[in-house]
Amino acid sequence: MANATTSGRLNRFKAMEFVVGILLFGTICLAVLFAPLLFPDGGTKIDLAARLTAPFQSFAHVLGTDPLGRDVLARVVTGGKVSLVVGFASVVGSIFVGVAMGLVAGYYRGAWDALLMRFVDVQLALPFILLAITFFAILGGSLINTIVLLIVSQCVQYARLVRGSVLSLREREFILSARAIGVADRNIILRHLLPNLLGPVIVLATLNFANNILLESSLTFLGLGVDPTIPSWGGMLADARTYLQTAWWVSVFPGLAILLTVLGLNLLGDWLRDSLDPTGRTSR
Amino acid sequence: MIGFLTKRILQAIFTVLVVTLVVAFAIRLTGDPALISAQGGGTVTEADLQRIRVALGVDRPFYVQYFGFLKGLLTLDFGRSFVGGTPVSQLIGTALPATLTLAFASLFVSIVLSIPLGVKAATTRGKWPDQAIRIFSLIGLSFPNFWLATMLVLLFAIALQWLPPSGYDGFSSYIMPAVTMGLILTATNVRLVRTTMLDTLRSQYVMVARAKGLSETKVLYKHALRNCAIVLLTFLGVQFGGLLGGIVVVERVFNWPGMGTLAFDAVAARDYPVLQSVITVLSALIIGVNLLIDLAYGLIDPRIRTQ
Amino acid sequence: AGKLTVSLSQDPGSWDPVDTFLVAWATVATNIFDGLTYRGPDLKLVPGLAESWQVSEDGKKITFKLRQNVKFHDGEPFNADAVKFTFDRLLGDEGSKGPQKSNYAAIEKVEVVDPSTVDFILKSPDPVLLTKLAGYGAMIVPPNYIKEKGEDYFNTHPVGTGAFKFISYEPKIGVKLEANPDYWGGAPKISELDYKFITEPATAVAELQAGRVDIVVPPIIPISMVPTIKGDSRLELMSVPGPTVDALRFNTRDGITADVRVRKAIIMAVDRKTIVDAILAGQASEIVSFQSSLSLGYDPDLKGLPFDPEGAKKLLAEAGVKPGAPLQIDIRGNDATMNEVAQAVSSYLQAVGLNPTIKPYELNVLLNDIIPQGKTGALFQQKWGGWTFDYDNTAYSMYHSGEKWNPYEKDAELDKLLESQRPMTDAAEREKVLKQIAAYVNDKALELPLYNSNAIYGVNKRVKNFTPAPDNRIKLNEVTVD
Amino acid sequence: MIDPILSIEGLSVEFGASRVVDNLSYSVEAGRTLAIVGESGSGKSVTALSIMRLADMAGARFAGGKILFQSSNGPVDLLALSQDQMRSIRGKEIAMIFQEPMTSLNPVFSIGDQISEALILHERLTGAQALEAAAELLAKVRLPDPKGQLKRYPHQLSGGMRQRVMIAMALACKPKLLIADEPTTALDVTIQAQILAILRDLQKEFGIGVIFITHDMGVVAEMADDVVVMRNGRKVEEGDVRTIFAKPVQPYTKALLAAVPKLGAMQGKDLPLRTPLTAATDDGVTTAAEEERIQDTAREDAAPLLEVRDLVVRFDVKRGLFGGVSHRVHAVEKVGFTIYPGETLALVGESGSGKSTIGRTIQQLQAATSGTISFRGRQLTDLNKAERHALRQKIQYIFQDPFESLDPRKTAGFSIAEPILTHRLMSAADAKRKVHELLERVGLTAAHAGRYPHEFSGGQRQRVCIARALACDPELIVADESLSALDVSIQAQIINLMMDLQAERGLAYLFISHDMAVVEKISHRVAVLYLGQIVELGRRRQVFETPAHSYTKRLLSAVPVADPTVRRDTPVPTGEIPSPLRPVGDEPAIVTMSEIEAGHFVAG
Ligand SMILES: Nc1ncnc2c1ncn2[C@@H]1O[C@H](COP(=O)(O)OP(=O)(O)OP(=O)(O)O)[C@@H](O)[C@H]1O
Ligand SMILES: Nc1ncnc2c1ncn2[C@@H]1O[C@H](COP(=O)(O)OP(=O)(O)OP(=O)(O)O)[C@@H](O)[C@H]1O
Ligand SMILES: [Mg+2]
Ligand SMILES: [Mg+2]
Repeated sequence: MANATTSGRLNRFKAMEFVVGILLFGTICLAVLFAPLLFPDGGTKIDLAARLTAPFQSFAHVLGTDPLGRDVLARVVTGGKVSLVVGFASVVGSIFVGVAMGLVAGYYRGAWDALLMRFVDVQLALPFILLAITFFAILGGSLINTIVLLIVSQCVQYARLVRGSVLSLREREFILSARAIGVADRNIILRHLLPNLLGPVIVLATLNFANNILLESSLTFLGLGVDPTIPSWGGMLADARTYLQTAWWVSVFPGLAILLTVLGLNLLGDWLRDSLDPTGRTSR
Repeated sequence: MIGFLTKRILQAIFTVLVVTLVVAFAIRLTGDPALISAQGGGTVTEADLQRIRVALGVDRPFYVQYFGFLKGLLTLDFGRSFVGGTPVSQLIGTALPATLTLAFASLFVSIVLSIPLGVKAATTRGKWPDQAIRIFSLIGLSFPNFWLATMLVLLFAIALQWLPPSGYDGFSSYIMPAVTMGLILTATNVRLVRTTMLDTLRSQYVMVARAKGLSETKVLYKHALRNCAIVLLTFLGVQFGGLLGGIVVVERVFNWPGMGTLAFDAVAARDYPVLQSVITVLSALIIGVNLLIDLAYGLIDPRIRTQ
Repeated sequence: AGKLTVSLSQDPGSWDPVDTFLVAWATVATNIFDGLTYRGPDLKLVPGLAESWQVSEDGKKITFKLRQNVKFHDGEPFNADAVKFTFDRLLGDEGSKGPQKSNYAAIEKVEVVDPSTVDFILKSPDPVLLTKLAGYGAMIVPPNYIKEKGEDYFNTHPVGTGAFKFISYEPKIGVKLEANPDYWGGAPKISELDYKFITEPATAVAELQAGRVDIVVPPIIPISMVPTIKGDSRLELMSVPGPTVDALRFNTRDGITADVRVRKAIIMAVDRKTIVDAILAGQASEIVSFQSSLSLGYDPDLKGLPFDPEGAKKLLAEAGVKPGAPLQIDIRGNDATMNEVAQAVSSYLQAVGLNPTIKPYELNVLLNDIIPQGKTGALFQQKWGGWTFDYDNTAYSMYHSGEKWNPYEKDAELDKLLESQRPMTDAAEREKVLKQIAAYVNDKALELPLYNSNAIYGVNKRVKNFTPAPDNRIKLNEVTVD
Repeated sequence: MIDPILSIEGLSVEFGASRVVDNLSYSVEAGRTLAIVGESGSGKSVTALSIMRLADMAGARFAGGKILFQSSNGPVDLLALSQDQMRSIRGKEIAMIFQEPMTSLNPVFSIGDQISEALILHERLTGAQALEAAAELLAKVRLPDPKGQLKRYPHQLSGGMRQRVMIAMALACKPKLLIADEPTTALDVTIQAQILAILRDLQKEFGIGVIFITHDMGVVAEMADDVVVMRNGRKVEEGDVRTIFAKPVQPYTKALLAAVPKLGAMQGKDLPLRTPLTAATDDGVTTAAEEERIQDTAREDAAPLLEVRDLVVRFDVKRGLFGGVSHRVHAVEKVGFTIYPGETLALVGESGSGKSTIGRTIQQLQAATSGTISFRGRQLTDLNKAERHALRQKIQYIFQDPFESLDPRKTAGFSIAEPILTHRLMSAADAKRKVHELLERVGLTAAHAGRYPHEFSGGQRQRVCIARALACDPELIVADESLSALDVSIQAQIINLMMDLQAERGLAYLFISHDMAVVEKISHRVAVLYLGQIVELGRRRQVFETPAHSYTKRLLSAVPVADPTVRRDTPVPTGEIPSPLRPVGDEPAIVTMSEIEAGHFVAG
């Protein structure tokens, strides 16, 4: 296409974005996938004699050890599994539920809107901890329940956000013209509304992805989460709370792991969004 | 319009009622406050427990307790805390201003930072300011708030001794909590502003605004931003709820006597009156703010107004 | 002169002695109120508002001679009527609303003999009563003040006979006191005493480091922050063995831990010394029975099971436990130290071929549902801190059938032992029985005793003359600040 | 000769790899009007945006050339200025009227805000003064109720009203150079004449130089002093207006002029006439070897296809956010007409008289306040869901603003294929082929299918919309001003396409247009709308040759003639402009129609 190569610099940047994104995210996923091979003990081996070894001191513990003398590197790599699963499942789940709710409410207005939005209001107003404590008191704590809880409490954010955008989009003439053609509501929603409001949804998803990895741990901290011997990035960060002054590495490395994952994901997300968005191709 | 407003306010009240009902019900599923009250005593008999239950009023059937609570609400009597018997209104009286001022200060910090940064990122898309801003925002997302808070405390309160490490007295005590919360909000808002701005900047009316000779600031902040406002406001509404309800960690770290802590402690202690009242007040606020935002949609976008 | 600021981990909510059981309350209240008896940091019982007392032969009557010329902060005199009023209130309707009444259930009534003499008539002898009169619900309160101002006002504006007078209380923020120059024990050396409620450990330490708090009262300083305080030249870490003990108790009813051999194997598998040295940084001491070394009933000669993984494996094999047998450890979700300890325990158990998992619970769910209902895993965390320092207080709750904290064990012999010591008035005699109980429990391996934590105080070096108390009840009238 | 106020020298502009303006030079003198005409997509708008230095902000690159401008601080090369320096020139010294009025107004600000902004900025007026000045400007461009309009928002105005707002905005600071990009496409000829008169007046008064981009040769003849003809990004021919019209040299210019529809060309004919296309080739002008064909397709004997009866559409106007309804726009009042299969009914009338509203109501995009619409004898309100859906295939609506009616995130190909796929008319592969075929029929290429809306020129977008409407074999097309952005040769091509389809399939059109010559050429019958009511309705010949209503007469006499030698001097009009906005309760009088001759009705 004639205009696809508008700005060489922008395109080079985008290519780089993609490469760096794939590299970061791919490496992390691979590492997490092969963690059992790399670290057969899963970072659970306790060595109280070697507790709080600083990083880059010994070959055995390149990233140092935690307060129980476990290898931080092994825990970071192994811990990725729980974190990535929680992050992905909860975000994908809430996007599906929330975006659907928002689209229906915003597009059809009326009773659906009133009903769904009241549900959203209720959900937004309920404090997360109460929800969490009740939820776990009744159903017990497990990874699946954590994910379900996160979905239940977060889908409403997407719903509200999407509804807001739909309200103004649905008055636009290109939506009217799709209606005039007789495009079924479902297709108007999926083909015309959805692509035009995906931007903010992606932003919210990024936020929640990182947030949920961290939340998983604060649930553990409330005593609602999962077995503390199973490592997770959020859990490591939470456990490191009181060691911030004395042993920075215990919190910084899991934090970096989250950062790099989120960074990789974002680069990929932005790249995807840009490639889907026609405006990016010619505007600055 | 008046009719619409009444309808929405009635809906809002109804929603608050549903929230209180859910809360009242949920909290009762998680344990008996009498057991907690009696914990410290020596040998506790069932009679002792019953005595405490009667004193707390939780021996009565659920609906009696709930309606009692509602009746209290009507007269603005929130009852007394199960822990120590302080009137709940007094607790809320100190916690609400603390939370609200902090929430607004944080929102303020976040708005003041995120809008210019987000706009800058959108207009320099792909160049270094954009990159820098995006990476900054991702760092903000990747480390938990207690981490940021603790770092601030270590730097400004302990190493430099410029600011008090915690507490709720005076302007200086606002700085660190508001910055912590504000920076974390900023991290997301920057990205949001950037994305919505990118969509808007393509519009012809932005070009027309430029053709009038308006300064870039006016073009971006008046013409373009207003068209992003619906999304931004919606997001703010969602965040406001999170701010009020999810502020606990930051409140804890800075020892801020706010609603989050109050709610958290009340859940931990199964302090029904405090929890129910706090949630009622918070949900009324959150729902109120979101209602205002819904109304603001019409103010911002006249196309929605005609509906 | 000077102002002292103390950080407290909790807001007690009410200042009324009958309403509370919180240690944080006692930390403050010991400076506002006095009891008839007083127990200082050395845990010796000395006269308080009573100059002396006499216990009758059958232990059912105690006669107190009261101190003269003592006034409450509001000016009304302290006398026998005030004592009677205090206990009538505690045992009457007002007391029924709170948790304290059950601690004083042994008292039948209080009789005024003359303005400076009262008799306590007991339903049954209570060997710990004199200690209990030194704290909590037994604090003497001003009758006229309460009658005039009402109960609610008293809740938030306490008046006592203590070394400091109450000035103001802001819920969730703090409470301010000032010196009582007329204090019967001599005017305090400092003029102002502020307490701040700080829940977050790191925050309390930060405030201490920033010099805005002078004393951080336990139990808030986490072991992990001990080096931070030790590393700060302006600060001093003071720690004394406290009343708090931690154990992992067994589900003796179901599963593999129903077998005493398995329980012993588990105890032998865990290297508690290393745990105490490494994870608790020496801020705790190993225990053999579920009590601290300060407690009445503590037996220094009692020998626990040794750390012996090989022996443990053998015992397990003997009991027919297959390698990889699952085992659940229930802990309090908000206990960071136990979180680490449990993981260490789990790793030791893994080493002898078990397959443990850890399950954290929200505090109240664990305390009021999981444990009392007997829904725990094979092991569950029990933390106990009897301020009376009397093994009876612990042992009876833990081991007597039908007690809340004992969902599993039904042992008639143990019940009998526990019941037998209660009416004893002879302390030495009673101590013997208590030691017997400890040995019995040890023998049956009813729990995996872990450690007795120290009460850790963080103190600014400008504070002088401060003695850390094991029970947090620090009376600050002798303290000075630079 | 005086120095030109603006002169472009060898300008080349590129979007990515494609050069859309190539080595272009022209100049404008103060007090004179330069008309730019040419093929749709030939780079006229891009050149205009380059002068404003907005093209580079939209992703264009200047590959060479200079744009010299006599600014108040002396001559400057606009291409060499920074955006900051440009800012004091834009709006103040050079103003521009943008092509698509719909998307050029910011939807969230009121009209008053948007006009007064430039005044506050450049003329340093206070807010109140600026609003007052804005109201005067609106009155000048002949908007009814100018004070009231200040508080209204773009979506509440009709296409022509928006265009006038844009004109008012551009004139606000009395610039030295005015670039008008198709400024009158949405205006009916009477208002167009008035606006042109105003522009001429201003020009005389302040010595403004004007660049006038248009497809309407009549307007060129009336307004221009000089003409530049463009094609494919290049200048084809340049010269004094009379010379160009009298002695065009280049074949393209000749073809262009030959294709201009002339009012009165159909005199004496009862039915529309399809004429062969005239096109430019390398060695002159050729006319396609096609026969002329009389378009006798209207089947008035059959049952009517569409019947509109007593249609009323009103919009409530609220005062303030919480206020009640104080006024109503009586957009359509008791309108009735029928369309037969194979017939073209033209709907003409003043801007803002309710034409688009009628179209939208027929397409069920707007609820009628009262009245009935029946399609093939069935009332729309009686239809069930499936039937309504089917109807959306049979009736197609082409929106007045092509930009806003295309999804910015979908390619042209997707938009055109969508109706086909929606109604499952053919397989996806066939649809793709059909899309390419349609694109070619409307004068674009198959390659355009992959482009996004913002990558097209105004006329190209309009053709995408036409292709979309044709895609699903409708029975009735409501074409709202849909040939307005096309150059006359493409326009002729599309008119023929429409007529061919009518002949082949018996398609009916409701043709909403301001271009009376085109209307004359293609319509069977004509309805004249004024203030929401039909004032004259009859066969084309009756209405054009024996107009009975005074408004119709005015309309016809206001049509500009494509001959620079006969210039009329329309006086700048004054006085009240009637408005459809009325206080609640103040209902307009309903006109009664009488039949003055068989099939010719006039309000009396
Ligand atoms: N943002 C853009 N990206 C890519 N191509 C563009 C862009 N804007 C315009 N073009 C292309 O540049 C060419 C010239 O466009 P321009 O808008 O100047 O045409 P025009 O002469 O004004 O036509 P019309 O009369 O139809 O408005 C067209 O082929 C168009 O497709
Ligand atoms: N949503 C709306 N709210 C209020 N008034 C409206 C709305 N839409 C249209 N109008 C008014 O209705 C009247 C008729 O508008 P319409 O768009 O039908 O005019 P038109 O005949 O198509 O004019 P043009 O030729 O300028 O496009 C105008 O006065 C317009 O201001
Ligand atoms: Mg153009
Ligand atoms: Mg129109």
